[in-house]
Amino acid sequence: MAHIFFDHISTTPVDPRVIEAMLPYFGEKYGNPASHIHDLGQTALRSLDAARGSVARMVGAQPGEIVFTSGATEANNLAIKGAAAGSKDRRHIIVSEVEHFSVLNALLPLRASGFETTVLHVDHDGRVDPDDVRKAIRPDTLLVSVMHANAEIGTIQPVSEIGRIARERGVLFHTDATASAGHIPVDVEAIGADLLTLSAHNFYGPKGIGAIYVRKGTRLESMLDGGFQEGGYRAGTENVPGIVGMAAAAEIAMAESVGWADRLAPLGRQLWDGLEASIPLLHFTGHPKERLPGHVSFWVEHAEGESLLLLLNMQGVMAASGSACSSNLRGHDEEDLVASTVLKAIGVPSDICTGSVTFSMGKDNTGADVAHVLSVLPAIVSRLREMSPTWLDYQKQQGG
Amino acid sequence: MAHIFFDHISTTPVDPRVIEAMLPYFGEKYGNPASHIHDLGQTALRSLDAARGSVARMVGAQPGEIVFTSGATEANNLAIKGAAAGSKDRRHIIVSEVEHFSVLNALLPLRASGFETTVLHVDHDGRVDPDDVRKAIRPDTLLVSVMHANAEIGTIQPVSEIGRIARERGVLFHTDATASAGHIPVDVEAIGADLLTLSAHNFYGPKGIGAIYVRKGTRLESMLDGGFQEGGYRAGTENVPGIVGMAAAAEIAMAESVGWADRLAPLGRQLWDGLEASIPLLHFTGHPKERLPGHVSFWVEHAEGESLLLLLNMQGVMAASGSACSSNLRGHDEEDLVASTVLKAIGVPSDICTGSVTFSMGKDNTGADVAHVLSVLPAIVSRLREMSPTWLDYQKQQGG
Amino acid sequence: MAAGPYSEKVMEHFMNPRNVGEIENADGVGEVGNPACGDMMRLYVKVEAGKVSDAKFRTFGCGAAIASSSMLTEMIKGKTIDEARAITNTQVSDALGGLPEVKIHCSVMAEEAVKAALDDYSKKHPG
Amino acid sequence: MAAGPYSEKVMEHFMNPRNVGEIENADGVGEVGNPACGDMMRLYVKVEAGKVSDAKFRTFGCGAAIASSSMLTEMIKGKTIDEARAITNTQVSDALGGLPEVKIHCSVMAEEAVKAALDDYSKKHPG
Ligand SMILES: Cc1ncc(COP(=O)(O)O)c(C=O)c1O
Ligand SMILES: Cc1ncc(COP(=O)(O)O)c(C=O)c1O
Repeated sequence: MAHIFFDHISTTPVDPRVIEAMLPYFGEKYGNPASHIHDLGQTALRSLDAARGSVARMVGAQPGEIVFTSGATEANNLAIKGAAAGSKDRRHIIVSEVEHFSVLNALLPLRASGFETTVLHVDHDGRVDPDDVRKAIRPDTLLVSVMHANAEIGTIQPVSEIGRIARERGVLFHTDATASAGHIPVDVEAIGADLLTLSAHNFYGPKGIGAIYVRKGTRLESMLDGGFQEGGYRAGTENVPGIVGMAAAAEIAMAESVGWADRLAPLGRQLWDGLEASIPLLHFTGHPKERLPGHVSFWVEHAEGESLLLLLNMQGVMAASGSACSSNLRGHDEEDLVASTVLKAIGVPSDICTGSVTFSMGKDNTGADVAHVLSVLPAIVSRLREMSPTWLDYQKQQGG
Repeated sequence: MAHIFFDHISTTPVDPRVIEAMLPYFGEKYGNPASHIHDLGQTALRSLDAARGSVARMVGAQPGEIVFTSGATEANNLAIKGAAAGSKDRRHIIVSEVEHFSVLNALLPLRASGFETTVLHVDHDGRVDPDDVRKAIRPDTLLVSVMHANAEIGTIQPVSEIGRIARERGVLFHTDATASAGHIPVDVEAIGADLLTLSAHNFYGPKGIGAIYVRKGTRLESMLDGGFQEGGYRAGTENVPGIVGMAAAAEIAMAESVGWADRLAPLGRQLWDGLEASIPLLHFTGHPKERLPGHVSFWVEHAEGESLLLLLNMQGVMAASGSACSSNLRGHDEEDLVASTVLKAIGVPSDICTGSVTFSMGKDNTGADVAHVLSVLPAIVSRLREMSPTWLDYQKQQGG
Repeated sequence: MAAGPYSEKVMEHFMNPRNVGEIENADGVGEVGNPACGDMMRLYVKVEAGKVSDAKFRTFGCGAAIASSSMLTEMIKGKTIDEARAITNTQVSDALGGLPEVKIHCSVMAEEAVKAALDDYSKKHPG
Repeated sequence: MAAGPYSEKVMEHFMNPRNVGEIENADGVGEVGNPACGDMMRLYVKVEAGKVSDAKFRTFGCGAAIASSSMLTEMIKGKTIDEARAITNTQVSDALGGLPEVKIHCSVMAEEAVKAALDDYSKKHPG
């Protein structure tokens, strides 16, 4: 059977070169960098320094500005809560409505403790209007957080414009580059970011490791208190193999990601065109041009998203959906099934938005994968529609 | 040259069987458990469930009571801050003065927000008197946190007694089992713990992964907000390879750790006796009996700790020190050199406590390692003493 | 078979649903659910001699919704009206080898669909 | 050589410290530091014809303290009193190929030890 992974936005396979780089750090070079008085600790510490350099270079930062975390969720929480805890008087935060839950939900405890938040709307393509940021900034605004790229709909935000506005107004700018870093250029100077979130498992590195860029001089309180690690921003024994792996992934991305993007962008276009030609009542989501390469997202009328994914999986195609029904099969009750806030934000009608699909290609996908998906999806959609009472009604209506 | 790792308390090598268990989860079974709608995600989810079962079994808990974290520091922070955030009226916390910084420093923001804390003294052997816990409990006490075993001096605390007292008084009991789990029996029922901290890299598992046991029904607020992972206690894509590795390490420990302890306890005794016989003015720290197997800690007069470690390292022996000078060579100024709070707590005179050493053996150490250490350390101590003006004065004084 | 999030039985019914379609001039039709909630089921029944002689469905929904619909039609065929009415969501979900907690509502939808279809039958065939 | 936390030069002086010991009837002795602070240095100097003709030390302390002491004795030997007094901690640490930030105070201790020893010399040899 085919085995086509079109869900790179949820995670990516670790590159074999990354695995090779990490391996010695488990059983041989297993020292704790804090024990740098002896050889094993010293080796670990030096690897840590080197890795910090690689990750810094990936985003145009200084090594001392990179703080390793357990992943993007921690980095986003640290950016928001850490900046808030470090703030004296400014108690207003601006975010977009399409941020990841690790940004949106990090605001909840802050609101409870008196912070005010402005949640910016996005347009039909999922983009924030930089002018809205300008208008939302108040004298007491501490931070603007707008993501670089959205995982679900692929839209890239005008982060440089937003960064410039924040800078002009003396407001911190955080951008969540989880979905973009390693795939499209991410540069903290070009973006004008003071805080920037990175996640290794989203660019062929391991899970359980991420980083936050903290511009020198930015006030940020630690969330994890304890030992002396990570310049005081983040206590805890460093995940040395993970950090080494993240650095290896960063090096690979720096060398190769332009090539990946050059190949994936036309593949994405091919998939887009093929879907458009073969499936009626299909609606693409996200910005048509300003989007992640190889990322194609859409919803179809009269076919439910989870069913689409299950049938695709039976054909060896693994993809994601923003549909409610597939969101959290491990929850405890129906309330845990939350429809995508992103789809609502871009105005997909809620009574039919359940048929959403996100295809996200990775560096190892090929034109044959696209062809396979195009060969199976129309039949899958038809099959589900044939089963659906709403399709029947629609056709009768069309028939006159 | 010899290569003798006597610093297992700082970290341990990952067992080859653990590495083997983890490996497939990087490049092959790389799915995100949240994407459990397709095969790769489903495989990841099932592995996660199985791993949770193993870790739960290791400490006598139910799988649903295990929350994976990025390590012990996060688990300790979550225990303290999460319980505090979940508390309505109770705003008093009791800890011991020999807790790890990730417990002690987690109290700092709580104190700033109005919590009161009692820091219990320990006796000369580093033990908390359970009666002191009883006396310290107030009607508004929320939580008692006393570690299971201390890394620096090896002392095992009377946690079962403390747990019983906390239970009787309706107070939560947290114990940090970072240094003990996988080495001596840890059972949440026997201890009477409501919250218990675990760290994989301390028992031959990987760095970057730990867990907290949360007794069913315990009120604990999440620190990392975001997605639906870990029953709402801890958001963020799960570190699947790390979790699988931690589970493999737990399985190995369940099967073998009694054997390790049986072998290490007499090796530790051998080291202890040898040191006592060969080095004058050497003082052991920690409880002579109630201590981690294979853990020997001491301080010597007239020889500084960092120098001892450097010279040991030149002889292929890697160990740790609670000495100020070796605590944080990466700090920015002298103030970052903090002498061990533990040594102060047990009454080691501060003007000479700098010569402390912690030898912590692991499952792969042998009698030959002990013999080597005993063959090199006396000469190292003499060499440093010969260089020390204080030793000169001491000898003159003795000479009359 | 691929490792799905559902039991093998659910996947089997989802992949090969029984009795999909519609019954011309059905004796009763029941429609429950709402696409806005992610699923909607329309159940057609034929009643002969007080028994459900045929049943067909169309469902918009997730794997559990389609499998529950399929299983339900199998379960009610040949049953008396009272027996069919008495079918509970738990029986449907048990027959499917269990459903994830968050998907119990799909079996509830199936239970409600029978009742709706039989109510419709009663209304059309009073007495 | 093993990868230590220090430069090779520091480790070389730590492992093979020059001029350890004491000078009987030294012309000047300086003692600085305090074991409570982790390090203490005692420097002995012999002065002949206005120059430091010999220097020896004993130090209790970390690797950087011992290496700084050793390097210092090498640096002052043969220097005039004024030249020796003018030696700064930075010169000591530079000669060692640099010290970690938190260990700069060890080179300061060395600088202070010379001054103390030469002060002692001046006191004993007034005029
Ligand atoms: C008792 C104890 N608790 C917690 C920790 C913190 O562990 P980590 O740095 O792996 O987060 C340590 C580390 O040495 C420890 O000894
Ligand atoms: C844009 C964005 N930010 C943050 C996250 C959270 O990442 P993690 O779950 O790896 O912590 C995700 C995950 O999908 C994401 O898409």
